[in-house]
Amino acid sequence: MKLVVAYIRPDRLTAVKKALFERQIYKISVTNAIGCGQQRGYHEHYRGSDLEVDLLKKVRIEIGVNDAFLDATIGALIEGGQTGEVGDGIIFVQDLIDCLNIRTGERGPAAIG
Amino acid sequence: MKLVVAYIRPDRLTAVKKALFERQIYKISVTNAIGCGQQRGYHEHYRGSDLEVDLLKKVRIEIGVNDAFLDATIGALIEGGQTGEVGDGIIFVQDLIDCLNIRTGERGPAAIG
Amino acid sequence: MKLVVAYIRPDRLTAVKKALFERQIYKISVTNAIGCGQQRGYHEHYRGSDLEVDLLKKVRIEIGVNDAFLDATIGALIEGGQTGEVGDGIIFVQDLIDCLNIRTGERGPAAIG
Amino acid sequence: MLLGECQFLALSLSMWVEPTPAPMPNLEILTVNNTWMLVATFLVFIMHLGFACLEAGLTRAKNTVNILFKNTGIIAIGLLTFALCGFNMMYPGEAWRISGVLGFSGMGIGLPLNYDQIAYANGAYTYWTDFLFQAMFAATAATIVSGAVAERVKLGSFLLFSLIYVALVYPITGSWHWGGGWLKAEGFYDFAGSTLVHSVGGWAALVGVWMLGPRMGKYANGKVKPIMGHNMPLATIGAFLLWLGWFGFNGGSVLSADPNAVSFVFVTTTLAAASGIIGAMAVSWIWQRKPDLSMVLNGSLAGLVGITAGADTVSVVAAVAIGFIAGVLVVFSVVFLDFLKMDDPVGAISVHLVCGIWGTLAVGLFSTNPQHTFWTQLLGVAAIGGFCLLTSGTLFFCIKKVLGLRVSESEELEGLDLGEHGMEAYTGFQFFTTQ
Amino acid sequence: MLLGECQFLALSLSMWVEPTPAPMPNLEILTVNNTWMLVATFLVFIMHLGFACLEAGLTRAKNTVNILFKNTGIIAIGLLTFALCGFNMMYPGEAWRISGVLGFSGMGIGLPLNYDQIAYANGAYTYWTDFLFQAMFAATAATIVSGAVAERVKLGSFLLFSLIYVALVYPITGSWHWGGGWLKAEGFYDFAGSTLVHSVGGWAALVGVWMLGPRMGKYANGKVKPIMGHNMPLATIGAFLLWLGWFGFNGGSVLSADPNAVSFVFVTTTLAAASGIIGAMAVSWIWQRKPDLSMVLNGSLAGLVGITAGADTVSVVAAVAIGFIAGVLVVFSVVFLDFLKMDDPVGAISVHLVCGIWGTLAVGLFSTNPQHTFWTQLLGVAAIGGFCLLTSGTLFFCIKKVLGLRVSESEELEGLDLGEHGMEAYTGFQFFTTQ
Amino acid sequence: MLLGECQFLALSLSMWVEPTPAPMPNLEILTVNNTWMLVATFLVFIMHLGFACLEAGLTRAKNTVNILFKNTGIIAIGLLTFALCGFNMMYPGEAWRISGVLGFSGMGIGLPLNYDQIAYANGAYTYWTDFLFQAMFAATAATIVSGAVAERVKLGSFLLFSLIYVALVYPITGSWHWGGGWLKAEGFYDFAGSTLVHSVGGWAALVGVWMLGPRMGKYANGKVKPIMGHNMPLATIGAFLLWLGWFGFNGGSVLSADPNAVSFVFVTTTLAAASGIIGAMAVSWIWQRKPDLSMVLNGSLAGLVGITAGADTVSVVAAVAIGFIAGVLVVFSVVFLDFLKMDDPVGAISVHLVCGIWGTLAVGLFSTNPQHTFWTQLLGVAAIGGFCLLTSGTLFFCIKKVLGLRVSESEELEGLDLGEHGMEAYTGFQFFTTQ
Ligand SMILES: Nc1ncnc2c1ncn2[C@@H]1O[C@H](COP(=O)(O)OP(=O)(O)O)[C@@H](O)[C@H]1O
Ligand SMILES: Nc1ncnc2c1ncn2[C@@H]1O[C@H](COP(=O)(O)OP(=O)(O)O)[C@@H](O)[C@H]1O
Ligand SMILES: Nc1ncnc2c1ncn2[C@@H]1O[C@H](COP(=O)(O)OP(=O)(O)O)[C@@H](O)[C@H]1O
Repeated sequence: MKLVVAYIRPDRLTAVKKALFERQIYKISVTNAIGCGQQRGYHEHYRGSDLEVDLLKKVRIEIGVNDAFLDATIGALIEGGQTGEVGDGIIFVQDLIDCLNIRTGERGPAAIG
Repeated sequence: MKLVVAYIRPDRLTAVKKALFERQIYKISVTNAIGCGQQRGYHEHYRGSDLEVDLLKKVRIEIGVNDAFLDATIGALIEGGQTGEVGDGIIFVQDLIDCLNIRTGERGPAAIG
Repeated sequence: MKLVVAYIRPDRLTAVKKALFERQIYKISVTNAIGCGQQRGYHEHYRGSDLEVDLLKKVRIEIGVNDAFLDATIGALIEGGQTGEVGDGIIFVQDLIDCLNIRTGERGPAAIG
Repeated sequence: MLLGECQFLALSLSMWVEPTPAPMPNLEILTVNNTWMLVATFLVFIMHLGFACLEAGLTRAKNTVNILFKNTGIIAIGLLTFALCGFNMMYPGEAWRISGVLGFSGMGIGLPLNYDQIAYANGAYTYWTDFLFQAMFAATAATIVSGAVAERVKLGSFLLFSLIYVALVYPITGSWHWGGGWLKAEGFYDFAGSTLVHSVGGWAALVGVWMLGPRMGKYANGKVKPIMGHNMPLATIGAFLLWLGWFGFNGGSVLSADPNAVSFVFVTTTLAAASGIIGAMAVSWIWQRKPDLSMVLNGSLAGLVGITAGADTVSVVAAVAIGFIAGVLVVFSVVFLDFLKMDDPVGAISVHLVCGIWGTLAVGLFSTNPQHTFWTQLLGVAAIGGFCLLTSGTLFFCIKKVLGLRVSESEELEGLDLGEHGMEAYTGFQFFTTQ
Repeated sequence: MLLGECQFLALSLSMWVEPTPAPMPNLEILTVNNTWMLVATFLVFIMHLGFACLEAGLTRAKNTVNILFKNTGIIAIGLLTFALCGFNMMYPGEAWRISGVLGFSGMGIGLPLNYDQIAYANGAYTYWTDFLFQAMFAATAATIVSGAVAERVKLGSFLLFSLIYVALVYPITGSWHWGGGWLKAEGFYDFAGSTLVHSVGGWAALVGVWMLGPRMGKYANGKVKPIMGHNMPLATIGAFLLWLGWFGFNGGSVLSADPNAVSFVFVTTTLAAASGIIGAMAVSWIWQRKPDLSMVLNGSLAGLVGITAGADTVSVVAAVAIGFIAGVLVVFSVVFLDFLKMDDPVGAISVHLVCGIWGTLAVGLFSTNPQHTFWTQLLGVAAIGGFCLLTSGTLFFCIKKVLGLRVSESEELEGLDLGEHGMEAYTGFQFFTTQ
Repeated sequence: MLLGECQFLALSLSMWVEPTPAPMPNLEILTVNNTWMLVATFLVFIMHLGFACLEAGLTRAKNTVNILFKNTGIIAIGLLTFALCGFNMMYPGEAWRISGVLGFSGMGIGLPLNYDQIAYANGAYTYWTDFLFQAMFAATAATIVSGAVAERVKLGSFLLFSLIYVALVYPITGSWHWGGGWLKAEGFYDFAGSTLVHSVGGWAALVGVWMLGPRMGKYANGKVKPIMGHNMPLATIGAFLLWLGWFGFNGGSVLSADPNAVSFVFVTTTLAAASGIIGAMAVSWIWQRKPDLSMVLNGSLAGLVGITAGADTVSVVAAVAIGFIAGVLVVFSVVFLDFLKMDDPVGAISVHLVCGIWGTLAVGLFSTNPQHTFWTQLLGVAAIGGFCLLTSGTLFFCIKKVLGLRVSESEELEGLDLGEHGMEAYTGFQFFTTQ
């Protein structure tokens, strides 16, 4: 089992969700984030002074998948999230040594099946 | 050491905290999240149109524990988080290869003890 | 590759960012969090009653780094985040088995280089 | 002059509060009187926005749409039912069905026969002004209940309750005093409605809170767990708009633009609000160690409700005292109601009922008019209290049996905005929704 | 009296709406009339805050600064251009260039020669009051457009459009009726501006929405994807402040403090707003199953726009009917415009244009004055509609060619607050910015 | 008429601003005058809500409860101390202790002996109106300081400062001009308080800001790091409510309902606000490349403060110019103060002090009354400035020594809402609290 974490542009979330659903990956979790990478920030102006904002709004997606679904998940994230402009984001893949469905108590691959 | 990540219902947070505290697990971190799983979303209505909301509000808990505490942690999460209704959430367990207390600089198991 | 997750005080974020940038670590992601550890909470007062707030505001930083940068990253987090008072936070280090730049499709160490 | 003299002087004011219109009212005086009454009318109108903001601000974000909706609905219901029947029940003129107790002069509004705009109210206001000013008052009474039962009452059930309460109960008790009924004959005095408006709403709030029970999680293991309001600027806007509206509520209750009378009422009203703030601030700061904004806002309203019954008949010093005591009372009352596990999210019972009673009794204690006595005031409080308890109890009980009063547990958890309206108040904002 | 009688009585009111000032106006009557007109002026002023709040509340947080900025800018532009030229075009007096169609009596404002404050308007108001009350109206017309084109229009382009529209188009159409021009001569009647203010704004809103196209993501795959407003309390504050302002908008349009006339207008205005709420609530609850707060707020405004043309000439019962129908209309109109893929984020077209037309025609149907006919009303609607479509179409077209109308896709995505102003409305708050 | 003529005409207006009451004031004229003054009173009242909203909106969410609390407390303190002693110090009548400099006619308020409501102010207002209108002004002066010292001042220390400042300093300087003291004798003119109210508050703000030092993180490494306000809709509501209140602030300062005078003041006030917006918009858009909403809001207030001293004595064109220059000034002043590392979160010094001085001097430049000279105006500015600097400096210094002025660093970091009140303004909302 793998835990896939991706940072994407907020406005690509709908497309990513669609791409995931098309590949039968329905279970995902999403959080709000800000980040900086190669993308340059922008300036805010307030009362005569400038403020450089270098942490831009991103969305963090976390998906626990069985190994068989890993490629599909990554594919969906890229399909939905790619615009080709700086700032598209990153995907991290980690090992998941165990997982548990809180309602049913199922353990392991079945819990995220 | 393990890193336990759980997604639970927002309104179960108090119960989960209580269950954890009873097992002497006091160090936790919580973030806001939205997610979808087996639980169906709901519809919002606005100015004559419907919007399907399929990402529901969840709370993400992250706990770094020593291996001896892993079962207690999972037990607490299930005790506090389970309602038996669809939407209770999931627990992910990952390996933690190192950890550090920023204030004291303690490393490894001591840092989360 | 490693995934470093740190919880720090919100008001240390600027210092941490600066310390990271000085070490040429430019790619980071940040989320809002609340947490409890050794730090005691505080009381809120509202309409004649007290409420104990034991989850304090923290900021969660997530950084994917190549192994060579791990120590620099940890060093920066400690340099920027340490105040010496209870509540400074914690650093978790995990293995990262793969990573991908969504825009370029680059894989592995190059994606976070 | 010295403070001592000042009371003496203020006492001597009781003279001019007796209406002293020019012997023959003319078009000029009617026009200015009427203009003032219309200004007072729009000031009372804006109190509804005040209530909406205060109630929304002091409750949770997940129930905000519901509260705003209720307040918008109630004003529409209040105005239309008052046009349909309320006005003619409250001011039946000669048309009493049971003398001094129940009157009704027919459905709908329209000019009386042989209407002469100057003669209608002796040059004080026109028929239409008369109706509209009173209609705005009527809607207020129902709105008071809304805050107390917030975050758990079913929308339909609440609107139904309000409709009947404002259409029937408010006009009936109103007719007893302002409509020239039996309480008037008894010598009871309630200048602008500490009892007739605020307590009438407050009693229903009390019954509603009792029938509904507290919000989930408010009282756990014998302890009070405060449920914080979600938007303090909104609550503050609400309290200030209510204060603004009170200039019309009390100032308009002079029922003319009589210069001394209206301006004196402005002074007593304002100073009572100010000292209500100081009273609540003192108690909250000293007793509870932390100065609580929500209490201070309640304090200003407490002072205003307190002075409402006697704004034209008490001295300036008495007004300050009444307001201060009301401000103190409201804090203790909030704590005491929590002790009784009566969960009133916005303090409506403490502000409108407790301080409404206090203000009405205070007329008996402080009035410069010797005809006002404590016992008649108490009689009025008790009579109207009894009637309101009875009617609102019956009403809530019947609605509970037929439609149910309270939303389901899961709806309460996810919030009434999604449950009743399928909408959120702050789309896009992130919340911690653990409560 | 019974409901039946009431209509009869209300019908008989048409008498007193004819101005019946005292034969020789004196300083007293001027002073009170003028005071009322000034009160009406500040009430209309506060409508601009109402618009700002309503529009900001019903759109997304990322465009809030932009909307607030536009509304602040427009009132300044509206007032200054009206002082510079608008007033003298709208009320040219004898200075018609094309008789009854286009007049202009010179730049700037200043007292007429031989000015006598009592004689100026027969004791109703002074020159300065006259100017300012009308100036506040002028600014309103431009503000209406702002909400409809929100979240995608370029700031500079919009301000330029508003400047020209309020400086030229509004005064010209205004002069046709209120300035004593040809529509007045035709017998067209628009008491306070259902057509002259609200539709004039509404037509430009229609053209703007059509030229700009919908916001990104509003209509996807042939389905309407609602884009939720971000702050319902703000929207509610906006709607209530608009209602408050309407007491001045309609009440001031009596153009004196005439007691019966002003108070009757208050009653029709208030009851129409209330029944507009009920109308919108009924449709939204029954038809759409969930009672929608934003619709109910629109409903109150719909009722207000609807009654504006005939507030002084229809009976109370007719006012309630006009308001109710407007409330129903507004909901259907919002849905219908979405069906046409006309994306109006705040419902400005439905409220101001659709109900403005309805209100104007309703005068032909319900007026107690037999001289008002449906066909003259229709003529006025059509003439002004045609002129507004033509001028706003030309204007928007030219601006589109020269400056561009719409912000870039990426600016629309990140929000106009950052794009146009480099600022955020809610710094520190966390949002989900997926939309 | 042409723009040139217009100035000529406006110049000729200086005649009628001389009070021209009917020879024998009667009850009618008293009633309408008094009604207007009461309307003005509630308008000035609502300015306090305006200040609360503006200040809260332009600062951070973590200090919002504190700001709202301060503003609620100040109005109570201001009103009560003015009743206790301020009114009798500011308007000592004959009771000067040091002729023209310090007067006091006793504690408390109450009707003067042989009070006759018509004779009291020659038919302009009653005793009670007189008191309350002035009391609302008094509270305003203290409120101005609140915004400038926000986000770091200790609650108790600030309230203590306000109490003394409003109880003693404001009435003393006020007595010099409005109370008939020495500045009046010198020919100094300040119609509604550019200096007497706004600068009096502004000087104290200056001293407060200087003594407190900037907020943590505002000036780092020689650069200005803007600390964004958290709620722009709230700030906009505040600015518009202040503008609304100004109709009463300036319009009421005519001290009667004199039709020409009040309406002329309305026009100058409104147009100055509008051109203040344009001035600030122009500078902010051209110079700073991005049109800044907070500057434009400040611009409207700048125009209003600027016109306050001469609203009744300058021509319409001059009013527009004064407002425009004020709007330009305010932007430069904000930037200049930041250059001096004087940290004024809401721009109170720039708006109230800088534009207050400008407005007062502008009377010397633009007044149509030849008796107003630049040098007397400067004298007034200097005299009052000196006195305010001295007294507020002493006061702040003493309070600093005894109680401390500034909260601890850790309290500033976590916010004064938690530190002083143990409360949050927006419970449940999620914030990024890195600043
Ligand atoms: N090494 C990393 N660690 C943590 N977050 C990262 C890392 N690299 C990228 N991110 C996240 O991805 C977002 C986009 O990265 P960026 O480098 O701007 O995109 P791109 O690779 O398309 O140029 C960042 O804002 C950040 O949130
Ligand atoms: N495989 C997964 N990856 C990421 N998040 C998940 C996964 N499975 C569940 N979740 C999280 O758990 C929440 C509840 O899941 P759900 O399937 O609805 O619960 P249940 O298993 O009780 O039916 C989801 O909203 C989501 O946030
Ligand atoms: N074992 C842990 N698991 C998850 N989060 C932790 C853990 N330990 C610390 N944290 C996070 O770090 C924050 C600070 O921890 P705390 O123990 O108060 O700091 P310190 O070690 O400096 O006393 C906590 O609020 C929590 O968010």
